Amino acid sequence: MKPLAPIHPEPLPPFRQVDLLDTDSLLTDAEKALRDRVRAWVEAQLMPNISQWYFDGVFPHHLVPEMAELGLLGPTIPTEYGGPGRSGVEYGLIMQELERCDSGIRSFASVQSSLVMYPIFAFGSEAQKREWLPKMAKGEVIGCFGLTEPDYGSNPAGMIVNADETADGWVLHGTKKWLSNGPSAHVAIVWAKTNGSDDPKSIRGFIVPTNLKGVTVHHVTDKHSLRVSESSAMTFDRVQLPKDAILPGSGGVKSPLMCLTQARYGIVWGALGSALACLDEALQYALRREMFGKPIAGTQLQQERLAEMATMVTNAQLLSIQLGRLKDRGTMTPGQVSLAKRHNVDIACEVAREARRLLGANGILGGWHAMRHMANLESVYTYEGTHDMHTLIIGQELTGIAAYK
Amino acid sequence: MKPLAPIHPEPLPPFRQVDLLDTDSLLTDAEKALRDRVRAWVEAQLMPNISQWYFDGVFPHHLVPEMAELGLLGPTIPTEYGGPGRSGVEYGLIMQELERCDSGIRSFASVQSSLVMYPIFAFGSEAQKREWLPKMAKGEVIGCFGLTEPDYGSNPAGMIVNADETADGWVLHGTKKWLSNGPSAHVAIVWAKTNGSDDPKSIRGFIVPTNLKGVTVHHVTDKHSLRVSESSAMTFDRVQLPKDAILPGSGGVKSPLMCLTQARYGIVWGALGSALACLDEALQYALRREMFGKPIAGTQLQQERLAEMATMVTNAQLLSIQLGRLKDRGTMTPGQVSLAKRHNVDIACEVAREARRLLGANGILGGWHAMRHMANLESVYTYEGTHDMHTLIIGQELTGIAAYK
Amino acid sequence: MAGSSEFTGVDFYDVDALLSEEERAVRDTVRQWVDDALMPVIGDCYIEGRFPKQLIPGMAELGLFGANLPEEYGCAGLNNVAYGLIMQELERGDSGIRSFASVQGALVMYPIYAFGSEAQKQHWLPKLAAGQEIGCFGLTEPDYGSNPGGMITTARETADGWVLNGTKMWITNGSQATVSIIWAKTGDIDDPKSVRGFIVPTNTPGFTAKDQKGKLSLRASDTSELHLQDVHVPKDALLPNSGGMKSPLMCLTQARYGIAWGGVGAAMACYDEARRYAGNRIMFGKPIGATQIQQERLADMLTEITKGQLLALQLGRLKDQGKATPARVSLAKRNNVNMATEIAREARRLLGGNGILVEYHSMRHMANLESVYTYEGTHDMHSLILGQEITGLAAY
Amino acid sequence: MAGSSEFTGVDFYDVDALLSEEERAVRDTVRQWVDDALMPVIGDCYIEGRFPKQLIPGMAELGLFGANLPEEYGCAGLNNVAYGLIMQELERGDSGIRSFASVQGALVMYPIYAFGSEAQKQHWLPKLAAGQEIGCFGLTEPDYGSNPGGMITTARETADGWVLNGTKMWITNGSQATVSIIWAKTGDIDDPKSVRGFIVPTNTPGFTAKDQKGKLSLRASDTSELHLQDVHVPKDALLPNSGGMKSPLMCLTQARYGIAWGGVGAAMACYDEARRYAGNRIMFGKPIGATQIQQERLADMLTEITKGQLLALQLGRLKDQGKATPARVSLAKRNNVNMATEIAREARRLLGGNGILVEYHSMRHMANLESVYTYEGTHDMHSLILGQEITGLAAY
Repeated sequence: MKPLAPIHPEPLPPFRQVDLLDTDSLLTDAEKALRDRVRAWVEAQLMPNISQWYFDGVFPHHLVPEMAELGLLGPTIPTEYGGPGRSGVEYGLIMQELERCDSGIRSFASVQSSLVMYPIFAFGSEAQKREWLPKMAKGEVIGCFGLTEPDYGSNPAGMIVNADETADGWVLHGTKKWLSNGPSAHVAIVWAKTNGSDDPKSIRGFIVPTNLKGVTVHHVTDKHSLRVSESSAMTFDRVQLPKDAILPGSGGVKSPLMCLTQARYGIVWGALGSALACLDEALQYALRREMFGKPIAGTQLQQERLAEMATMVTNAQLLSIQLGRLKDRGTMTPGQVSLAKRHNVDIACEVAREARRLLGANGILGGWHAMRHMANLESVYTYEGTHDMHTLIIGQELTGIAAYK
Repeated sequence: MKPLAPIHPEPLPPFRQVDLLDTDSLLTDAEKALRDRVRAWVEAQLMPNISQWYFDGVFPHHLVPEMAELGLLGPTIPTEYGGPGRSGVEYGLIMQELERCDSGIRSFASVQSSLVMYPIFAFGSEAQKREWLPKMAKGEVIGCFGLTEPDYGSNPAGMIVNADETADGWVLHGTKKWLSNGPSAHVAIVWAKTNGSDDPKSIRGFIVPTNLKGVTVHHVTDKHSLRVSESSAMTFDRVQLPKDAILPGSGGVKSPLMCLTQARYGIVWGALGSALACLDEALQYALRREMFGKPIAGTQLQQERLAEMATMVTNAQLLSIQLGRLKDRGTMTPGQVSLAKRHNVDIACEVAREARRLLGANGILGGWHAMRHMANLESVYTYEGTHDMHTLIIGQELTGIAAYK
Repeated sequence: MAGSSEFTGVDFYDVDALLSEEERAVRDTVRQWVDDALMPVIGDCYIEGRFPKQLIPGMAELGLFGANLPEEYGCAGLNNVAYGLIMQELERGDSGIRSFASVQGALVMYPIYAFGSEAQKQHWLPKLAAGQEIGCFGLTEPDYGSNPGGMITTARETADGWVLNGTKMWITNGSQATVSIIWAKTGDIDDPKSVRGFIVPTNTPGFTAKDQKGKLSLRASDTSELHLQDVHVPKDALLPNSGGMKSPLMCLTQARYGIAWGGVGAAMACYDEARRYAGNRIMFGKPIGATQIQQERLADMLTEITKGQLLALQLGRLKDQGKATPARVSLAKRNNVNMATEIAREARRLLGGNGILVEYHSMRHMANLESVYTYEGTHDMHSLILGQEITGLAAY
Repeated sequence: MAGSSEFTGVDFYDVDALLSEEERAVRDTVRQWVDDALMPVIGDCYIEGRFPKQLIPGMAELGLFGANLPEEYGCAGLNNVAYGLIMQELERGDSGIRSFASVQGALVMYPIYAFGSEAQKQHWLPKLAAGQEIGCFGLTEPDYGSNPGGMITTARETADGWVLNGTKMWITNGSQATVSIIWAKTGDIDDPKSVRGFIVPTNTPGFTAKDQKGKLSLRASDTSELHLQDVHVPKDALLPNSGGMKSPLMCLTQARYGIAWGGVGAAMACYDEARRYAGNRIMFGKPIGATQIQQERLADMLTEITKGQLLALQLGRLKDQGKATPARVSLAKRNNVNMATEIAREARRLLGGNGILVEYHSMRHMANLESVYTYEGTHDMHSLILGQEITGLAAY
């Protein structure tokens, strides 16, 4: 991809969070302090270069140590396993700030935290936890998550990847798709049906080092979206695994679904972050851009846009905090996560598109952020449960009837 | 209007509030108890007859004493003036339950509480408060609010009704429009410019008994909406008022606007109430209505409807509670009320229409409630600041520029 | 007051030039009649919940009933575009009036014309065209709305004719009709192929109709429930050429075609009212028509109406060529009615507080159109009919 | 893979029957060329951010440049409907390619044809039609987007010609153009009436063009910034019949007309891709096309495309009759581009995770159309142009 020539849009003031209903008053000082710390790092280290990285399609691996130092990897993992032991709300605020920059950056942290460290923490043996979690929290070991298969997206229970038990371990065979972080991952958490069964109950999780013989990673680069995040497919050609590669506590499709619930929770906050970024950019631009001799911020049509955006963002702020409180109280249900993921990503797509449009022709240039968010969010709209799947999960929650089968 | 013949739709179970994000956990036990008390009364006394009243275009005056006894009139007025001294959130929950039945019932309580008792409490002399508030809390005196004029709807500062000071009092002259409760009101709070001035700063409030010579009430009955609420216009033909008719603390257009902020706050909760009613009716109907041999609740299109409705309702629940907490903390701003009024009424209109549509042909029959709410909410969409005006108020809040002038 | 001035139509894309002189003449005649005869009374009729019976002779005189059926049977023998324009203009006045004409023409006269014997046509069509007989259409049943094939009304053959039993619901004109077209199963209750149509005079013993009261929509139109208890009819009550569900569905296609035009008419009425109001209503010292938000509203309305107009016209031309397939009719009914519900609501909102008063028309249209959105195939059913057409897969 | 199979068009309402044989033939020829020449390379061009220059001769050979201008000047002399169909088919491939043709034909050849001297026409039009010369259109300036009348580029008359100074932005084809049409004020800087057009070869001293890099949209099209510093041109560089802002606005009306058709083409490409994918993609044991939610998506797409098609066609017929007023063009540009942005997004979503891959086309269209939504008059500006037409009041 052509490198991005330096673009100098009228410089906008640093990010200011629109908070019309004073949702900050619902956060503790500690939570706000953590958020502001992450925000400052994002402003200093990510924002100046994110557009270039996006055009070049590269992930800033050199910043992983700093992310680890800030405690952005596995934030909710207890300190005894090298994690920072953060609350659900704090984890959410981290995701918000990362995605305020770019969904691909947030995806990296989501995968490492919710889809790799979480399953090891939740389903792993004590030995597995002690071996892997500290290194992962430090960012020394990067992981990826292998669940989706070419023909089984919204329906993971249909998976065909299989692992057969042998005298001295397991043999893993099959193909997984859409593994974020795959190209640079040292280890993959792979979900497979076991011993030739076709029963979803036979699904187990395995820790698979990517340097094993038979593991091939296919880097997917020609993307219109999430260009900062590394996507891949992985084939496992009769890969030999030791006995202790299996996550002993995992069992059935509900195990990977539990991981997805964690990841979706992070997306709820991340999508809010990108919406906040787009609203702020649009507002600051509207105040400075003059047409017909006055700032476009003074026209009814642009105020209608901004009012609609601000209202949607306010809804997302209140939803995220309430969901976080329920999570920390231990009562959060998957249906509640579905409602918030569906809503927040949906409104983020709207806010990004309207912001892009308010920015006019400048809105298509990489020096501005709204259109990058707009493109990224299309992936977020689809992954971790498509918008339509969440519609039907909420429908099932309300009616007790599954309409997706 | 033709009386409504008894309609017996498949009886639905009593109202159940959809609360997917456990917003009840944000309410105190006392708040929930009050809400449930009002809810029970509404179920017992209002729901069985509301459709008939709507078709006949009558307000159930005989229930006013019970409303007073329950503390539904002037809920936030301190006990020393005969009010129940409720909090803002409690006041909101009362409005939610009343409008869950009908916007016209809620309008009656809103006018009495926010537009009549509030200005007397906020701008009245000690004598005025002691004279009027207790009787109004008991429902012995019903009031109405005269601000809007035929040519000054969204722009009350332009009003032309005028009051001239004389040796022994005031002479009030002009025409007011859209006075809810007017036909049965004993007293009207009338806003007028004073002493021939055209300056909005000269606007003062007056307590005007409706039996005074020169006061004429025009009952407006041919309405497609709010048929349970009594609308009227009032003309004041050189009405003689005593010196103490003026509200001494009132001054400028900001005084009536303060009243509107109170009323809009109640609408925020009321609109949520009608949305809750429509969602519950649609959900219960969908579970019982069979087509092609299965309940329509099992089809994707209806689940999409229900999921969208439930999400919008959840947003409205969280907005209302947060706004109420800000009000009770004393930090609530008019812009915050505008955002919530605009959002909640807008989504209530959507929820009502989608519920009406899910109900199919039955949805147009008076025995069901969604379409009555749909028609009522069109008035709510427009009054107390139209949707478009609130759009521009939020726009001004965001940009600092007034685009409505 | 905005609503009062005369309606001059909406035509931003010179659609008039695509109409023949005769088509325009028919349209203008009906438009004038609506202004003169219907508009002065519709508000009261709506509030009082009664159909303006006194207008039936006038409508008959103009040839509005079954206007696209041949002159040899006493009908106007117009093409389908002219017929559509009649529906557009009637619904510009009120959906209930258009419904009356739709039922008489598309659901009563059409099936007699399409499935009846020559004797039946000679006997009934001229009287129905002249408004001497009023008809209704008995297909829908309480538990079989979107799925009429499931009907449980039966017709059993006897020595001297047929005996009908069952209940029909949502029957427009039901209580004032002198004759009804009843659809019933003549064979096994699970066999939709055994559905046949019958011409049943409403004064036949065992036939009762009662109005459905308490409607919040279509209040100027009668909606009834029909009960048939051992209703005996002679052999020649049967529509000989009717057979299977496709026969009543062919009638619905006729009616839906008219609705596609009617939606345009209702939308035009609301847009016209909103446009006039926006020009006259002064706020903050200038007409609200001078504000960006109201102009955006009006621009959207005009755009949607223009598209709906072109859609209806092309469908009409296709119909005259025998190419108006049911799926094509579904597309236009679904789009134009949905479009009209949006425009009616936005017009109501532009009218502000005055918009809830009966002297204005948009909110009446808004309420009426909710019925139109649901009847003759709900919006969702048409989504799935189109979906099936596109994908070849049934999802209902 | 869905994206790969051949495009067969979308025509649910038999619009083909409304086209002449010649119009259909032109459409089919361009459609074939797009499949053969453009589709195989567009994905890479888009990702690499380059315009497929190698296709220019082929386009010229087909007569796609200024196709609605007379044959005497080496053009195809087609009517405006055929011209619109060309734009539809080109944008079915990519908005950037259609933009290239729009600029060459509507913004460079048209003004020379409309405002140029006979000598200018004889000299330039054949070369431009043949693609030997590539043109660009210099109107927009950094601070004057929706308000071009505010331009500050000047043209001062001298003894032997004119001296131009100024900066132009968002210039499609700018960097590869051999000639440019520059609009500048010849009189007072506050006087839009003094705006005139000039033919300026891009190799004239003082003329520089630089590409705007880092676009997230229209990546297969060049967008440039033009700088004119004391650019001397001879007296005959002036377009003698140009005068005032209405001249460049007349050019924009030509371009917007083509865009109204282009939007339909982009929407058709996305719908076609989504429909094929829905039929092939199996989830929960059946094609996703069998689910209600996806059928609703497809039904909405087909409905909107059908209306956009009829809108563009009627506008084209009006244009051939000289009745395509700027406001009528605004309605179609605004509607059809907005419609296309919706359909591209919904198609992208129906494609699921695969929808973000370059091998599929919907997301490329989705990104491209955001530029089209904004250029040639933003969606909001067209709202206010229509609003003014309706109310007679200007709100911008």
